[in-house]
Amino acid sequence: MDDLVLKVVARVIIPFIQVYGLYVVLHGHLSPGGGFAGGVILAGGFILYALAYGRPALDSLLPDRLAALLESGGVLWYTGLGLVGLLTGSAFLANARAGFPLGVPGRLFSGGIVFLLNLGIGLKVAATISTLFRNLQEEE
Amino acid sequence: MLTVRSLLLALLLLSALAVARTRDLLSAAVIFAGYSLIMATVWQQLRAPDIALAEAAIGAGITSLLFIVTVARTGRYEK
Amino acid sequence: MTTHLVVLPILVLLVAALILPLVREPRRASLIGVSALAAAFLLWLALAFLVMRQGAISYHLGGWPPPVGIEVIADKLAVFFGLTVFLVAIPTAVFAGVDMPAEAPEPALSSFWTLYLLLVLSLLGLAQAGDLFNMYVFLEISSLAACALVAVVNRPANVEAAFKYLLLSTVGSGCVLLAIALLYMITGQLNLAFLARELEHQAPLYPKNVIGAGTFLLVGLGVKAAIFPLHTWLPDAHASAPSPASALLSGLVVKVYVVVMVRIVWGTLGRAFFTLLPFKSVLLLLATISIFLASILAMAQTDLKRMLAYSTVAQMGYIFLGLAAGSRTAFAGAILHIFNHALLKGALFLAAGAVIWRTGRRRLAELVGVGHTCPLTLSFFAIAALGMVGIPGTSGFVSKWFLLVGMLQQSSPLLAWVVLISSLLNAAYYFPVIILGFFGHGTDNELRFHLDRIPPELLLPAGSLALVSLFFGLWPSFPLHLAQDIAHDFFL
Amino acid sequence: MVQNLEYIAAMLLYVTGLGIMLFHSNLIKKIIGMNIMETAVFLIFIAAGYVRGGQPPIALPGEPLLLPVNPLPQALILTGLVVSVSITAYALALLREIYRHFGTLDAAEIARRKGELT
Repeated sequence: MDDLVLKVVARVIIPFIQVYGLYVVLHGHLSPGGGFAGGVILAGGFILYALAYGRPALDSLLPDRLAALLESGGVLWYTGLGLVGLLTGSAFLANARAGFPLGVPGRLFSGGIVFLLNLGIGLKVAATISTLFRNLQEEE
Repeated sequence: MLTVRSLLLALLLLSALAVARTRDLLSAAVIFAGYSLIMATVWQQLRAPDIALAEAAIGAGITSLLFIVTVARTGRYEK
Repeated sequence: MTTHLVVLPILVLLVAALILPLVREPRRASLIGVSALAAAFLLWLALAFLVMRQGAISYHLGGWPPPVGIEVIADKLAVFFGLTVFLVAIPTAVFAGVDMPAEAPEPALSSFWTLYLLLVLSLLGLAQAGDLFNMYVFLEISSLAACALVAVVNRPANVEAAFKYLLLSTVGSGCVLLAIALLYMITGQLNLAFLARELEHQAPLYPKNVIGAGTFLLVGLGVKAAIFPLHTWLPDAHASAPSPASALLSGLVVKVYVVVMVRIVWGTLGRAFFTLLPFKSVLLLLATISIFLASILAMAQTDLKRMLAYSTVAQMGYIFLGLAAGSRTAFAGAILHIFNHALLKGALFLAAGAVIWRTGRRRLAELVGVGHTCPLTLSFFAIAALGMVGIPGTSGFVSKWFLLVGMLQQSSPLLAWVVLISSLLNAAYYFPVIILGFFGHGTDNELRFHLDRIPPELLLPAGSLALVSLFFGLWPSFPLHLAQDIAHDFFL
Repeated sequence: MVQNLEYIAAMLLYVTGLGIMLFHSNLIKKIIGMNIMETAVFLIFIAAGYVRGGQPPIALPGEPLLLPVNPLPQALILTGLVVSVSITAYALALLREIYRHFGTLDAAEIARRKGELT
């Protein structure tokens, strides 16, 4: 895996992939996509990085421990946000009823809880898919 | 409109059959990636952009990649 | 605040399951696992108390009412199955804390606990799901977690069995999803209560959709619940899995699909469904074949856990037989048998696991005389085995008695004979193990009688399950009344 | 008729996927077949929620949705897609271990070697 063309192309493309992935994650409540699709695109960027620059490069960028933390943390974040609704006397995963500001429809910071939920899911999915790829590709 | 849809569905079927026919697992994985891409277009035609995006990222991207990585480690041809 | 009890047990388990991958130390992981289960159990007891006093509770996620929102329900069926889950899962977790380090390498251990809690929470979720959407999600979680538990030990037999299980149960989920699609097509609803209401008008107009949905539902859930032609994955998976996982899979996982079937078919699809297709007759036929075939195959086994796995297929047959027999008494008997068989099979697998832990042997021929080395464990095994056969005084007798009475009320003596003869078959494979275990002369000369040198963490769970099942055999009123109430709510 | 087109295609795909699962002994092929089967089910579901001439179920400010297609099946299928990718990934991880233990991915060959093991 020591291909100059691949490396150069990857260096140009990866930032675009990551920005697009983040865009899809953050605009989940406004346009098609959301935490899951965006997370997969983000992970795609990581995987391309690993393919072009080798596994050790990815390992130093996203260590196993960090990936595990993100995987658990993403869903814990989701559950925690859901619990806010429960604690404020509404229901689990309540949105406006739990006091989350809904904002102006169509703006980035709107939709209350949905925006935050997507963020957690996006991080979790990106970490999980990268881990999946790493486990499958692992050298013996 | 109708022709586009029937064409896409026919392509879908053709690629599924091609996966069944080929004995080369690597090309089966690649054809499957194409299958997913056509599927994503079909989702778009059925006004399901969320699924289209997910299918393109997952089916054509990640799943095929995982298949190829596995094929690379386990042998390319079906007996 | 009290209504939040409906979702709290699942949330407690979910949070614990997510924290566990971050815990490196195996002893601490097992401690977290057991205490999360205990906390969830206490919450579930409070919920059960509430439901018994004021009837079913419906909870709307996010405050959105159905049909748009996700509905979680706690009715008697959910409470009943949830109690069964905890009664089996907690002793098994204690057992696993000591047994798993002996069976699995260190890195697999923390994932074991995550999977264990995920499996338990998916079982609760399936019992509580009020709409098909939710049900499908938990169905997939449960089958993935169950497959992963089989392969937590990386031996050739395990990996192969897990793969077969995964493939078949995915086909099963696909069939269930297809059934959901067919129902959705004609009703436009996914919430069970709304679907039932809508279906009353639509079913006569679109009989083909209903027939298709029923067939795919039977195949899909049949694969997962291991009914006759679709049971082939079960013996491999349940026999090769580590013992605590076997107890959970055999005791609880296959049964949750019966609960799902009761909720969808009896609770939702209703009378129109039974008039449109011969669901009950097909189920009766398959159940009868299941019982006989699996009993005969169990006799032919040479491996202890494989024998127990085949016995599970046979016992699932009883449950389906009771559901489909068309009598309310038999229906209650079948529901009760879910509870009884879960406890008994849990006790059997844990006792078998303890014996394997102590002696390292699992072939029946090598287990002759094992009662000299592990008398207490084998006694617990014997108590549970007697319950399986249905000896009066054990819990298995109560549920079989209700099955029998139900069949006779329905004036179908043929089915009653099925129950009676198959009980003899059960005896034919359980008794030799016990008799040879206590009175046979083993290959080694360890004839000196001494108490089991088995840590209490292994002995107590098996013992408590066996004794609890004995208790509910002698005083069955609590689970029995609950089962009769469920039969009253759901029987058609 | 227009909608039936999707149903017919989905049925054919379902059969093709099932055929690949049943008649190919290579395990990777079986997983691909499984995936095709699942997408066929998804296709039926989405086609059931499709409205002729409908719009995507996404509300934009200032533009009222006149005729949105039903979003409920789309949410369910998105979940199904997530599940199917996790199952595929897990199955492939299992395949790797199977290959390590048995040295082959041919179902018949694995059954033979398993017989030798016991």
